[in-house]
Amino acid sequence: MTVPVLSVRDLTVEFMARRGTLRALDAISFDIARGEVLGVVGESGAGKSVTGSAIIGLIDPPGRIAGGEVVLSGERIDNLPPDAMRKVRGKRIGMIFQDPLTSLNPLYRISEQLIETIRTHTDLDAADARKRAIALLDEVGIPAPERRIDGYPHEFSGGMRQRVVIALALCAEPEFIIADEPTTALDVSVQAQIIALIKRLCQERGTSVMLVTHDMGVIAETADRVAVMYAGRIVEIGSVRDVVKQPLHPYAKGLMGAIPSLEGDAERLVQIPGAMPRLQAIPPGCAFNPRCEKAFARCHAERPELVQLGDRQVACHLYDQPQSSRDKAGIAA
Amino acid sequence: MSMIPPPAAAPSRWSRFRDSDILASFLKSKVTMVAGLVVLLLFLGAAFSPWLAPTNPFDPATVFLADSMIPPAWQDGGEARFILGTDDQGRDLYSAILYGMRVSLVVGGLGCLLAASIGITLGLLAGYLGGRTDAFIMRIADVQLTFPAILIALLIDGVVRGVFPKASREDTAIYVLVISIGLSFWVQYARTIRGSTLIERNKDYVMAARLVGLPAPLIMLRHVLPNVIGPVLVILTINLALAVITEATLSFLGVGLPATQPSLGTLISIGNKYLFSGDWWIVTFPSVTLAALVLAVNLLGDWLRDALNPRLR
Amino acid sequence: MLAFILRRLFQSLIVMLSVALIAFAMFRFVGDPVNQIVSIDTPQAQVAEIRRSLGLDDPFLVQFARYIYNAARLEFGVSYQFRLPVISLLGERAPATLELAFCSALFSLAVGIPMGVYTALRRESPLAKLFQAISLVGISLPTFLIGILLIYLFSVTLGWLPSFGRGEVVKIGSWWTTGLLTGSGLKALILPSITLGLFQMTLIMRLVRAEMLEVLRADYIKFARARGLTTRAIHFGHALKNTLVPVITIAGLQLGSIIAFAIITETVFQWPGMGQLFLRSVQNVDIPIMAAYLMLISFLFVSINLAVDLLYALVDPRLRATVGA
Amino acid sequence: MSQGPPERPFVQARDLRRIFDVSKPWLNRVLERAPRQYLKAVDGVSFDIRRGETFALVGESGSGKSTVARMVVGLLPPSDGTVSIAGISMNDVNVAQERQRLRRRIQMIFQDPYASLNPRWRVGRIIAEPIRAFGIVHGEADITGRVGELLTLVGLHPDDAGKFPHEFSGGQRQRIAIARALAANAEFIVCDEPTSALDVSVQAQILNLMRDLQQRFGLTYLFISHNLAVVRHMATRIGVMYLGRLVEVSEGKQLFSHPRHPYTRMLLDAVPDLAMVGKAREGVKGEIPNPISPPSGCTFHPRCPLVFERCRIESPPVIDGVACHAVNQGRIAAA
Amino acid sequence: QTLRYANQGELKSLDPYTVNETTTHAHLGHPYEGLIRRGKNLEILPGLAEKWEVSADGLTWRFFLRKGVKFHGGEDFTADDVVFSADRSRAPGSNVQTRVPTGAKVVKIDDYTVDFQLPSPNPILHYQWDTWYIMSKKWAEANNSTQPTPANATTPTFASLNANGTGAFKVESHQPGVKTVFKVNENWWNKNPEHNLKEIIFTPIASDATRVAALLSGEVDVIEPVPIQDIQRVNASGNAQVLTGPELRTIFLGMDQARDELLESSVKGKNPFKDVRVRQAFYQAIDIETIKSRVMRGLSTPSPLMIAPELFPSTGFTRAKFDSAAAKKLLADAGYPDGFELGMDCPNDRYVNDGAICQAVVGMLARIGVKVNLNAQPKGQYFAKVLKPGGYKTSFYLLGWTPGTSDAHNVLFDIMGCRDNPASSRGESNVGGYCNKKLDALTDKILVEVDKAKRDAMIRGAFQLSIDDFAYIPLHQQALAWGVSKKVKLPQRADNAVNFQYAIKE
Ligand SMILES: Nc1ncnc2c1ncn2[C@@H]1O[C@H](COP(=O)(O)OP(=O)(O)OP(=O)(O)O)[C@@H](O)[C@H]1O
Ligand SMILES: Nc1ncnc2c1ncn2[C@@H]1O[C@H](COP(=O)(O)OP(=O)(O)OP(=O)(O)O)[C@@H](O)[C@H]1O
Ligand SMILES: [Mg+2]
Ligand SMILES: [Mg+2]
Ligand code: NI
Repeated sequence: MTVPVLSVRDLTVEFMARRGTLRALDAISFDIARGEVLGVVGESGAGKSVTGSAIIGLIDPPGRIAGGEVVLSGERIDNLPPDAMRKVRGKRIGMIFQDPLTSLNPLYRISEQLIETIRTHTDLDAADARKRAIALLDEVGIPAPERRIDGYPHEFSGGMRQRVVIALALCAEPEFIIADEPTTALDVSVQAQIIALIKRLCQERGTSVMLVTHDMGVIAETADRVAVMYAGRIVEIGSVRDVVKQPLHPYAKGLMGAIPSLEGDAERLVQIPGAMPRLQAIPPGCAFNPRCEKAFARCHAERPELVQLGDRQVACHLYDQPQSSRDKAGIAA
Repeated sequence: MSMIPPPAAAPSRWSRFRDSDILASFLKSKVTMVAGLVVLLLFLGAAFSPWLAPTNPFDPATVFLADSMIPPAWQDGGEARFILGTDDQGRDLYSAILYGMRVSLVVGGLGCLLAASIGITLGLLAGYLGGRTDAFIMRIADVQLTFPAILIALLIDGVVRGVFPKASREDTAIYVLVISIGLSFWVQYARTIRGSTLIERNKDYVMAARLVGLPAPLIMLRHVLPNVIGPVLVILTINLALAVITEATLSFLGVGLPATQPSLGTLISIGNKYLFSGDWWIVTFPSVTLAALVLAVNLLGDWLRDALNPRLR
Repeated sequence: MLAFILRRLFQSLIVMLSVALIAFAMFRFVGDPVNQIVSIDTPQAQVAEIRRSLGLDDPFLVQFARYIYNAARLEFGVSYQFRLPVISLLGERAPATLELAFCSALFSLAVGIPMGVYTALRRESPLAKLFQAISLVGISLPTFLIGILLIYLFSVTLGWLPSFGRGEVVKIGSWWTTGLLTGSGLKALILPSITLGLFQMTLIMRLVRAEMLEVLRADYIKFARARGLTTRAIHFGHALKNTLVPVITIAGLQLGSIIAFAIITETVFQWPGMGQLFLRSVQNVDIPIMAAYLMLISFLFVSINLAVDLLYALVDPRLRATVGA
Repeated sequence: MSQGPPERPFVQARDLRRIFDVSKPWLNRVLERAPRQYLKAVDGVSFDIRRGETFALVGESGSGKSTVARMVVGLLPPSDGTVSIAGISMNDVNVAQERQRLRRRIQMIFQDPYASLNPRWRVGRIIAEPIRAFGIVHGEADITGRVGELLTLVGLHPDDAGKFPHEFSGGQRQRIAIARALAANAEFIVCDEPTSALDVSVQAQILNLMRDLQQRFGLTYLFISHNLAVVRHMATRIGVMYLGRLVEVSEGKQLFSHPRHPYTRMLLDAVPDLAMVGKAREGVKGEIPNPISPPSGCTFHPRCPLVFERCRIESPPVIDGVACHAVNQGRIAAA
Repeated sequence: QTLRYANQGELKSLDPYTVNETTTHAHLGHPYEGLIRRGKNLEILPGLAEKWEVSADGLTWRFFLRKGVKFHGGEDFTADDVVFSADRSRAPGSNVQTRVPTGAKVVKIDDYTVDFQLPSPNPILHYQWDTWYIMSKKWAEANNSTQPTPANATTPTFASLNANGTGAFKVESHQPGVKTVFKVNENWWNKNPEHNLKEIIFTPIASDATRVAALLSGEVDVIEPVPIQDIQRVNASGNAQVLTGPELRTIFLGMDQARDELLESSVKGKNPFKDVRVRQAFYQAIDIETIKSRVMRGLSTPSPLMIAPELFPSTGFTRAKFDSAAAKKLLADAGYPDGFELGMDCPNDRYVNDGAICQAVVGMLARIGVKVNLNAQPKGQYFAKVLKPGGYKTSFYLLGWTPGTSDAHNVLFDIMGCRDNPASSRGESNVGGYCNKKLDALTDKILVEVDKAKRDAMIRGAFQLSIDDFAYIPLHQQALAWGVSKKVKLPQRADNAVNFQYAIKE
């Protein structure tokens, strides 16, 4: 077993709210191997973005990492001093946000933003950095990069901008990229291009990616493994094929069934009743229990831990054998 | 079908307010609470000045010139009757401050209200109707901006006297000030309202209202207005402070309120004359009151702005 | 760009015409100028004659048309009280006002922006809170009182700075006089500039703070941090520049009001500027000066506005497309 | 033409056009000798919707779907062409009275459930607004009763009428919007991307609800989405829009099994699908062109793999539900 | 020595005939001179005329001019200049037209003798000539300034920006309203000047506090006026002191006795001021001593007459006693037991503490039941409202008057004369419209009476008439207050003309 590029252990993030603290992430653990794409899905507010921000160390007050650790290629990074963490950001972990329009500073040329980033992380001089920037733009598929590089963000279309954002994330050739809904703001046709681009880059560079999205289709097509989040917890994590085709966790099942597909002829979509609880009001036991058809007494009382089931892990009392699984829980595949 | 949520009694207004973030953020900030207290005290003082003040400084029959320039009670020559001393006409300064604050607040308040109503109306029209109406109203705003409050007051004051030569200063001064403040402050409201209206009018709930066939004025009034009024509150508080100061400045220029019914500003500009002569109390006490008022109102405005801004919560 | 400027110029012209019309309409009511020309014992026949010769008996529109016609030729008439051409009176005093406005704008920007940035970046620090408290003093006391207090402290008590006037002035070119080149001129500028700029400083500080806080929350700042840029680069490269864009507009508009507010400061410090002249003209019903002053103010205002818009476009590339091209 | 039903279609759009004037100001045009510029947001769109069916419009962003929707409900006057609903023209002045009555039968559900409910109004008042405006029910008690009924209908509780929109989740808000549409006794509901702001699980709830209601009340939907999977799930018939034109109209499932227009094919290709796990697909070329200066001829020609000379010159007519020279000439197999 | 001087008012024009105003005249007294001068105590002294004779019939005045006097520009001063100045001062646009009577002929006898031939005798012909400044004919002609700048001119005449007199100081530079610098005239005919100055720098400082601050900080040597409340402070400062003295201006209250119904009053259908008891009640309601001690800080001289004692002795006249009770009774007798309400107009930037005086009056009248609505306003608006061009639109007002001629006739004619003859200028400044034909008849006799004793008796009679009528309520003569640095010695003149011809600076 090689060292995973990223290893997250019991990561807990809390927000200080007026009435007590909100636990946005509740002891989540997962690993990402080199060159692997981990898809993260889940309802809005499940904690997908917070996970990304916590890994890269950008949780702003009133939030804080309340526990657990983040290990990048064997080095623990969640407790680094701010300046050391800054050097990790961008250089070793790249980040792509959802909205390409607002991610770029409208007042600076593309070239300025690229060169600035490159020079922050490398020793290149201005001219070399510019060459590098042009090469990067070329790599992400911007036609005629020498000409376009001095444009301003507003002169680019949405798809182009997202490519620039990706180029910016790639500047220092990070080993790990967090892509937080990189295609949600884009049109279907452009979305496909961006997904293809991310995939290609991973393959060519061996970069690992954490891909956060709502779109199961994107996950299915891009990811190697997928984690399903619910109310700040990971409820199921496993290979895409398994989780998408045969989800185990009732929530994952519901989620997969709720997606209308281009095939099949379901009259009605599978529907999970109710809505995700607010973080202030997560019920005891399994967070999903109020919406779960299969819920039984234990679900209301005891919180299920992730248990290994073959290739995957599920956090559901339906699947854990109380006596033997505890010790196994949390061991990565 | 999906779950039917359990019946919940609609929370009362008060309990909703109690649970709201606004109250919480108010209670969290000590400064804001102190400011709130100061504002409350000053407002109460102004509102109940006839009961709180030992004398009525606006009634010339009760003001004795012989009592003029008496220093505060604790100083040599001070008299217990006049805690904070008297001014050049023999008015009890403490009473004069209470009454003056009332005048200042009325002028500032009415002026701001006038400004807000003009601004809101024009801003809504400009933002909602757009096109030529918008361009026209915004040009008026430009013209308006070239006349700062002071110039407007000087001019309006002159005009009022020209048009109503019979009217005495006491009758007209308040209107002159209110109109001047109203006319010079409305642009800010109009611009703010217009900005938010431009955003709001394209929102789907306005579309939905149009779909129901509501006429434009009703949509503006019922749908758009409540949603754009928020920032106005903030401007209103800050402008109130500004208006009180403007009134003081105009008194200094001689077009403020009549000296027989001094506002805080008039008191300051009277006291200003006696600054060098050692009669410090005439200028000091009204100034401190004014500064406290303005400061506290501003702090409240700041807080309100932060509290109403969801992004800052 | 040209079209934009032309259009703005045209609008400016309309604005100025309206200002002229409003001002002119109001002047009819501010008092009888002839009273100020004659002395208390001038025979009434002569008064009537003066009134007629000034064209004050003509219908309103005739007077207005005549005024605009003359104004277009830069003829603003002769001051009733000084019997001098208004243009030369204002011209003589314009440098004083403009220098004062410039210095106080400089003061308010130079102090207001750093203070705003500081209070935004170190929101919780005691110094930031102190700055905020101090700055509020600037708006809680009327300007004239602040002026007098400064005079009392720095001129009368300490004797460091002059209490009135412009000090020594040097002539540059044919009409511009400057106090910036002499020691006494610079000293004389300090108190009035602070008095006049205090209010704007507060405003700018608070504006910068609010705007900066807003910008610091923007996605591109978060993205910049995620790229590992230094705090310095983020705060002063990205955040500050984006903050200053809206600040420009407000600051520009404020410059206009600085000039208008100079009326009080000039009165307190006997600054030989246009504001003081205007105030005296109002007292003396010197209509030609009042009218010309208002026109000048509106001219300055619209030019500042235009300049601000152009500057805005220069700073914000998104607007270049709409403004320029 | 596709074989219409014998009775008259419920909604008939004929040759709808909407042109926006996006010219620069007059002075700029004079100085720069630039001509006026027009954006043809919708350029000659015709379709029929039968009573009780769901007609879907798909297409990329900016293709003119919302503009069509707004013209159909009368929020935006068409530059040209006509819409008639239940035989009453939406733009003929002579039938203004009837149109006013028609109004209540047409309602709209918007994309963003956060923006489509007035945040300052209580839910009860929001739902009651059309009831009051159209005078459907009179008397406060009756109105309250009706609002409660509607809330129950969409799966909420009558007590929710006393709350404000922000107290609801996105899915619940969309239900409220649906309740409002039903409050007017609407028969025809235009849904402009009603679920694109929602999570898949919530989307499923809403889509199911919409279907249920359609079956119960015989509603007719004009359903707009750019999510092909959703459209497939909902639609009886589907129109594909590209740059303001309807390039293909087809019966629901048929579009997916036998897409004909190259653009439709491209769109279908681009959709990542659950079933596609691990499969690599051919990339899609290009982005949608600037609608102000659309390409000549067939507007799709710069991105079309089957482009030939004629496409660059001639705009293809809609023949048998498809507007494509290649299809018409049989160069690709029609379904 | 350089003397720096700050005044509340500004030097508006250097043309001595365009502005008729104390401050301007005082300043122009440095570069310009008249045929006569007034000394430190306002006594008439020879100026550019060494002596003068009046013919027996009083119709011809012969002035013998000083020889060897040169203008600053080098021109010789001759009779031509006097004739020219007489014409120019009576030309349209001049504001000093009354200096030389319209009907008078000015005849040059020889280069140094000029005759003034009058249509009627005028014993006080030369009283105002200290401010009728003589200009150079040659200079005016050379510079196209033979006429004063008319109000409607589009360009100023040379003379309004430049001065060419014969006086002790030359104008070095002049920025209207900003700063004027005078340099000593080395070629002055008076070889023994009483001053030791080389230069006078004049700046107007309108703001009271700033002006005092400038004196206290030593930035200026002389200021005028010192606000009376600051006098103590200045005297205590150690480096300056305040010269105080009575001024010639009389401050008084006037009542509208002309209209049949007051413009601004609760009394409708009649004019309470037509009743002498009401006027007397107002008079007696006013506690002049408290005004003196509190408002004027002791710096005023309560006056029984409408003229300053320096101009006409007030011996034998006393003010009606302050007596609220009596006043109230008088009001009741007149039919106003509960008083009434009326408007009062008052300037607030013209006289010393004018606003405060009016407020005090309001308070005092309130105590006899009269509710006064005070309308205190800047002088521009005030004069526009209450004077003739404004239609005397006032019911009750405060005004100050200095007879321009320094003679009682002016008071009797201008502010006490009947306004009933529109053709005559009599009573033009009689805002209240008080009218007593007997007084008018006396006034006319006073004008032509040359015998001083007889004339004085007639004046006394006339004043007594007005006092009996309670025509006006004279208040006081306000005090002059000049702030003078300890380094400067300066005599104070009662006409408030600050002239540095007698100033010595260490
Ligand atoms: N600054 C904050 N203050 C308080 N709570 C926060 C803050 N940021 C996030 N949260 C809470 O953390 C939870 C997780 O948020 P997160 O943004 O990770 O959700 P997400 O899964 O990314 O949702 P989406 O799909 O909408 O992006 C949410 O319930 C949110 O309310
Ligand atoms: N009021 C308007 N003024 C100018 N152009 C407009 C206006 N409304 C729409 N457009 C333009 O018309 C075209 C079609 O817009 P429309 O909103 O109908 O597209 P859409 O298919 O609904 O896109 P989306 O999927 O993004 O909602 C776009 O290019 C748009 O920019
Ligand atoms: Mg997220
Ligand atoms: Mg749309
Ligand atoms: Ni057909």
